Amino acid sequence: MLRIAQLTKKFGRNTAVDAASIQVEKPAMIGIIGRSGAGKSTLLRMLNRLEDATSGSITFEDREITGLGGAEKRAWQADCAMIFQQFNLVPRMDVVSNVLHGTLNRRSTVSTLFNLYPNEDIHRAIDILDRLGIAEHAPKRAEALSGGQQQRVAIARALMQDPKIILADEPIASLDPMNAQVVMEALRRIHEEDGRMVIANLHTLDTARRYCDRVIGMRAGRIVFDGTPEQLTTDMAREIYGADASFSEEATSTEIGALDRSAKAAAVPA
Amino acid sequence: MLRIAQLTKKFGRNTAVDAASIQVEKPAMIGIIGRSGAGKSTLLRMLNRLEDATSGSITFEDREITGLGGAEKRAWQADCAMIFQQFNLVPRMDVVSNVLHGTLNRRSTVSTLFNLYPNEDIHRAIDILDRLGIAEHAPKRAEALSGGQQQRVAIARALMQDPKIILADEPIASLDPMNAQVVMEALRRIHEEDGRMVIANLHTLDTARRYCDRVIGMRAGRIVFDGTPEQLTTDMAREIYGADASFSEEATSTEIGALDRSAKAAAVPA
Amino acid sequence: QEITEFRIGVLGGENAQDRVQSNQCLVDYTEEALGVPVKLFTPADYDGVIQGLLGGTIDMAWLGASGYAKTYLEDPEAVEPVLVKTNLDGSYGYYSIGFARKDAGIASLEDMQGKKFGFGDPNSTSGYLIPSIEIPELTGATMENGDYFGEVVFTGGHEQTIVAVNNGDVDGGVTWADGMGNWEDGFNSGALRKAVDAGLVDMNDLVEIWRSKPIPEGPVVLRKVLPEDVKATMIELMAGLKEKDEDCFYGVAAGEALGFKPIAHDAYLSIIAARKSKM
Amino acid sequence: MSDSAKAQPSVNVRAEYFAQMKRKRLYSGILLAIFVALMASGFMLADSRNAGGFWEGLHRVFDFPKSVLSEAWEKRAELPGHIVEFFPALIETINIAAVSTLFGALGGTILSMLATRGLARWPRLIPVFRRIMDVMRAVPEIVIALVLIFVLGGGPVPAMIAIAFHTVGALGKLFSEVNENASLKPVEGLASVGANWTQRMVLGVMPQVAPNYLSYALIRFEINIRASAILGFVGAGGIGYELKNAISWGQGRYDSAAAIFILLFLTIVAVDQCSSYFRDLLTHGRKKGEMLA
Amino acid sequence: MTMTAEAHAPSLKSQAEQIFRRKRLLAFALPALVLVYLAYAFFAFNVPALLGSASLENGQKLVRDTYSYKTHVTRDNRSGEVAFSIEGERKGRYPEGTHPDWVSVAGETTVITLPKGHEVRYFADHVEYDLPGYGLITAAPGSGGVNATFPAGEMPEWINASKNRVAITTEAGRLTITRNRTEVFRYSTGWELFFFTLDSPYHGLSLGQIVSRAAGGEAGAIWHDFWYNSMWRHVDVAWALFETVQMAFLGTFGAAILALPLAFLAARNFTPLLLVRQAFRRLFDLFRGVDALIWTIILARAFGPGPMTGALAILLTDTGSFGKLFSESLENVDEKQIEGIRSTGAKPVQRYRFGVIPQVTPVLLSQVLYFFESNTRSATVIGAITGGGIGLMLTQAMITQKDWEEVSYYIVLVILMVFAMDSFSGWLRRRLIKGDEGGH
Ligand SMILES: Nc1ncnc2c1ncn2[C@@H]1O[C@H](COP(=O)(O)OP(=O)(O)OP(=O)(O)O)[C@@H](O)[C@H]1O
Ligand SMILES: Nc1ncnc2c1ncn2[C@@H]1O[C@H](COP(=O)(O)OP(=O)(O)OP(=O)(O)O)[C@@H](O)[C@H]1O
Ligand SMILES: [Mg+2]
Ligand SMILES: [Mg+2]
Repeated sequence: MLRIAQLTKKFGRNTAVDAASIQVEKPAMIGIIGRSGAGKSTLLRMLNRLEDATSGSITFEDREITGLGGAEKRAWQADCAMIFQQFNLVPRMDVVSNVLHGTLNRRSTVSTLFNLYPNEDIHRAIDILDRLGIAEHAPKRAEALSGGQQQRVAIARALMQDPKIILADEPIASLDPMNAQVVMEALRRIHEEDGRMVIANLHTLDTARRYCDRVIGMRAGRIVFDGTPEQLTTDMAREIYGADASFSEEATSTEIGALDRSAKAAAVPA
Repeated sequence: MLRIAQLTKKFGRNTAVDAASIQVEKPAMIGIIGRSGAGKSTLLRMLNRLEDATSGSITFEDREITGLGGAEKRAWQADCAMIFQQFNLVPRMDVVSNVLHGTLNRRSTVSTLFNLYPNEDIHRAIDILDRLGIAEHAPKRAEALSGGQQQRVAIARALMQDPKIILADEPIASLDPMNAQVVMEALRRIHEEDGRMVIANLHTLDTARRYCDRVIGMRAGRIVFDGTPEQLTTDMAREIYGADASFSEEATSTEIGALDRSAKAAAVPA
Repeated sequence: QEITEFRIGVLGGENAQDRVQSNQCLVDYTEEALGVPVKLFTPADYDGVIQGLLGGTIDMAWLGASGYAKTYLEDPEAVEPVLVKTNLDGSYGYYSIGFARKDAGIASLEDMQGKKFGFGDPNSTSGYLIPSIEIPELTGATMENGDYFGEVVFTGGHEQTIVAVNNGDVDGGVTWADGMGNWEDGFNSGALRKAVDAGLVDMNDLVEIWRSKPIPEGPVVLRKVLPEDVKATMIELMAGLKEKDEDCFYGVAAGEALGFKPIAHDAYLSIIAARKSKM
Repeated sequence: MSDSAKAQPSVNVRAEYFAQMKRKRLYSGILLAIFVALMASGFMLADSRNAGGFWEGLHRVFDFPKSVLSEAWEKRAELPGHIVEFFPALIETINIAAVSTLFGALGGTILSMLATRGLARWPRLIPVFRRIMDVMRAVPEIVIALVLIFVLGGGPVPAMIAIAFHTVGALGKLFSEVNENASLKPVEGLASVGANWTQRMVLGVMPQVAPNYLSYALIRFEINIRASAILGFVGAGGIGYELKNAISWGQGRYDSAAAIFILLFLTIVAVDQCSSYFRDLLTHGRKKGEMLA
Repeated sequence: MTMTAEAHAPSLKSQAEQIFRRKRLLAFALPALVLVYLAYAFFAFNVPALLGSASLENGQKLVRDTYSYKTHVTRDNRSGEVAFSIEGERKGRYPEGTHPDWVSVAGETTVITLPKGHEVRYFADHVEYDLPGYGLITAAPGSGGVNATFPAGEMPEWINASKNRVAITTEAGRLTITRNRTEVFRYSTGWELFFFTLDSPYHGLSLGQIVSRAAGGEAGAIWHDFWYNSMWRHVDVAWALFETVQMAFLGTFGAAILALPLAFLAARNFTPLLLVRQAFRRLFDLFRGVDALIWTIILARAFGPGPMTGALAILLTDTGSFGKLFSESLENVDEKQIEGIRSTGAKPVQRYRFGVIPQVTPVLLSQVLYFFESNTRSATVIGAITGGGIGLMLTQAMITQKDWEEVSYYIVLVILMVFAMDSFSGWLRRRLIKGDEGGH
């Protein structure tokens, strides 16, 4: 259903994404890993059309995505929700309004400017917040919430879009391990229960292993690995992260279990 | 030479310094310790006449200080340099100008207003900076220097006053351990080489022990200890700091050595 | 006593720049005659010149009759009238002309009842003082808003009145003219003539609805405290200007005229009385 | 400390410092000299080009206020009547300022969004919109007002349009400075759901910048009241028109003039105080506001 | 997810609906309030009447006049003399015996060629206007009237004829005939005589010729003829521009110099005496509240018209503004620096000089420069009232309502001037505040 072919993005002379090709036939939960600057964010932003590709193509359900413009582009964006590392909510607005922003593309501009959202949308927003376990924060301002809660609001906004794909750009990078787990589990559940495709940039190997059906590894803009989590050996990981022999998987971990482990590991030698 | 008798300062109903009496017969390096709010700063500020005493007297070389006013008061301030925790330099002016501010009392107002200092003053300022090891920063703006360097500029300004007493109000409280050591050593050297009296408020016991000939302990405005560092037992320190049994000397330390020690101490039990 | 400089004020009615230029020759002659630097000032309105005379910052000016009256009433010792411009026929009067747009169906003052009426500058004789006294005599009502006219406004000056009437912003207004020559030319001289010459209005579109009794031309005044010899020199210079330099005279007098001839305070008593009645 | 240590490094330092000091003294000396020369010669030139000199005029400064006040005092019984009489004109002046501030703020908001990097609808046109704002800011209100008086006739509308025009430029510049400090994250968040430009601006940017906008608009309102009074002076209605007529008639109407002075002064002071109170509330009281919300 | 959450969802929903009802109300109420106010203003300003009377024609005339000029060909019907002058002004008059090249003179007959094939002919006893596509109009002005005859048919609206006056306005030009005078206006594009007037030997020369003449030693004369051009008076305009900037400069910086010491007296931390402080604050309010406009009127009596009066008016108003701003900045100074200076035994003046001035300079300077820039604009307006600077020229040129090309010339200059001051003060601000000189 999603077909990315030879997708390339250049910033000046710097090639952020270099002829990336990915094919996805049925909704899956896909993790993209790679070190900082590998081009993960750029790839996702091109998928959502926040960034224009330099060359290559994206096809979704036999529709060319890269060439869309204006209203069609925005319609595609509505179909393809995006979740950001920094949540990118409107901090001074309340949580429900933030979730309702997921419907902006469907509603007329004037009605959204005057907060004329239909009641069923408001109800659905609350239901989604409820599903993510943060319904009681609905009337608060987004900025009053903790990071994990804000990220769940962002997921709620994404769900509100009723999207075919959910893109998540390092959704847990600014969260503490506890919140990270809640957010990743929410994403997994959405994938499983609603059958939506989820593509998440992750900067830790074990998260990708634990939650994803398929892992894509990027290095310097190129896709260097594409397979199941099981196929992802430590050697492969070293290759992706360009790390030397001292590479330790735990060093990149944010899992609570892993932390406990590493804390113990650090404590013992002292 | 310096005689403080029943010196008291009240702020409203709050007595900051309560009938403090100190006698110093010959130039010494004196440390005043005590917890926050004990009245250390107020005592020093009264000595420099930045603050007026409520009652009591200060006599220096048989001259009554508390009653001085106008030009005489300023002349005394010139004789009694003060160093502050926050350096209190003029950040937008260059280092040498800041040092030259030490001569303001001696020079005519008009010439100083136009930054017209005699050349020998400028030479002396650079010599003093050289002595403190920061001559190469002479042309820079004060704000461009690190904290430790700024504090040495402040000391240079104090030396420029050619004072009989140097008062230092927590001179190392805003500095990292490395810089703290440099600054304390500079003060000690000034005391030893020039034979000037130095009175320093210090918030750590070990610094006082290490650099001072005499330690005065204050608590709630009263002087509760006055003796040599050797006489300052841990019990005495507990009394000064009003600390309970869990009081640990290292907790107040900024010495590099002490830090190493405490780091090790923390590491071992893990 | 001596003077160190001599300052001439010139009233509005023309571009500041044009005023400076038409009077530049006068400045040169004065400089030559008095032997001191001469400065020319072109304040924005009548009041600017009057304030200058009162404050002693302007030594000579050619005022309107009402302006002279104002100056006199504020400080009788400030200035004295010395000369007046005489028309080619030897008279020294002009008229306040009430006019309106023809297509508005207004042909007389009666038609103006309930309509909007425009004065010029409050210090103008023909643009305010005289009509504000003579028109109520005809209408038997005051010039208050709503009494006879629906609304009475100040447009700010003769030029503005003409444009306002022509545009229909006000239904009728007053301005000055020498009353000679033909209506269709906008008379021989005056504000209407200037507007016609500039192509701003077409006299076919306008009608005269009222005309005042002759109004004495405003005097050239000198500050009273000036030394006598300075005053004498200036009077002589102005009076002889036409013989001395025809072109210069045309510029200073703002048009064709017979010349400047002496006048005294008494000629303005009626205007002063009129102005006083408005206070 | 030791003699040898003392000699070496400080020689260079000294030379360097003296050189720098000389340079600085020279620069600040030149700067000061230029400034003083400009001030002094400017003063003398202005003095000589003025009709009355500064020193001769100084003792007459109170002449005019004195004649106004003495007449107003004589006719003090009529003052309240005059104040009532001129109140509608004052209302007109305030209306001109208020309407033009409203339009100016609206236009300024749109232009500033179009001219801010990251928000602009057409990023390539940013310099164009900036120039437009600069030009709008540069044209003095009086110019536009007089042109419009010619076309539209006298009255409040030309003044309103003129002031609004200028306000668009002035507020646009200030607003775009505010915009530059706004976080782009919410905007990007909205872009990712397919929101169009208007929605991004109104829902993503406005909540962040509104308090600052409001604060600037209040200052502008204050300035615009003055501007509309001045424009009245050249024929655009309102209190300035009444003032000009009273003042230029002179003696006999100084009591009206005094009443207008009082009205204008009180209004300006009142608006000034109100606006600084509200601005304080907006900038400092924001924290409190957040907690309440 | 859980049962309990499910249970309280309905109440949350109604709560959310309520929130949105409130938000909608607010979202509508605010614009509605504004709209109601604007509607009120619409009628208070009497906009409908205004729209009715707005004269688009005036607008067009104005716009056209900004880039074009007219040459008058005037015949005195009594003496028979024909004169040519640009804009009908004496200083734009063609010297005796010369005329524009689109006119031919042969004895009593003058033929004026207008664009689009129109032609006007003055004869000894009558005038003809040959209008292609309409016909021939003839008129014999005399003491009995204009006596015009028009081609048969209805009179077009561009002819305004009465017994004594006929005015014909076409796109090619304009003809008016009265008993006394016959006059043709021919419009041409450009700012007439912008460089040289007709009496200058350099009029009509090309740039190349001028340059070569200048190189030949006539540069001074050329410059003189241009600079003292009697039509445009470039020298006076330059002076006026200069005067305007000068008013802003003297006013702003004079105010800054005055306000600085006074601000100390109004700052809480430098003047503990409440009475003194309040007195100065009220004084500042007074200076600010009495607008520059009113100051101008008051001062004009004492100092007469001219730039000094304008500068003083700006100075007084800004002393009020600066006093307030400066004292606010002074209240925010960092006490530590002052205390540092004080502890050395420095005298009070020295304390201010080294403890206060270096920290406030950048803030104050940027405020002053900001005012300087905006005062350049205000000075234009003040000049219009006090009688000085470009403002006076501009308003006078506008009020007399001819010479719109001069108006546009002045407007362009004013905008350029404000622009220049804007960039200059911005540049200075960056230089002084970033540069090292700030501390001195
Ligand atoms: N807007 C941009 N302009 C110029 N270069 C960019 C831009 N965005 C990204 N880049 C560059 O493109 C490359 C890939 O960046 P990208 O953000 O996609 O990496 P990433 O894998 O998401 O890294 P991180 O883990 O740090 O987010 C980097 O070299 C980056 O500097
Ligand atoms: N200017 C002042 N006005 C009112 N109270 C003051 C003032 N300065 C100090 N005090 C009070 O006097 C008491 C002593 O303060 P002081 O600053 O001398 O203590 P300190 O020993 O220097 O403490 P620290 O270690 O925090 O600097 C404190 O209770 C303080 O709150
Ligand atoms: Mg990234
Ligand atoms: Mg302290």
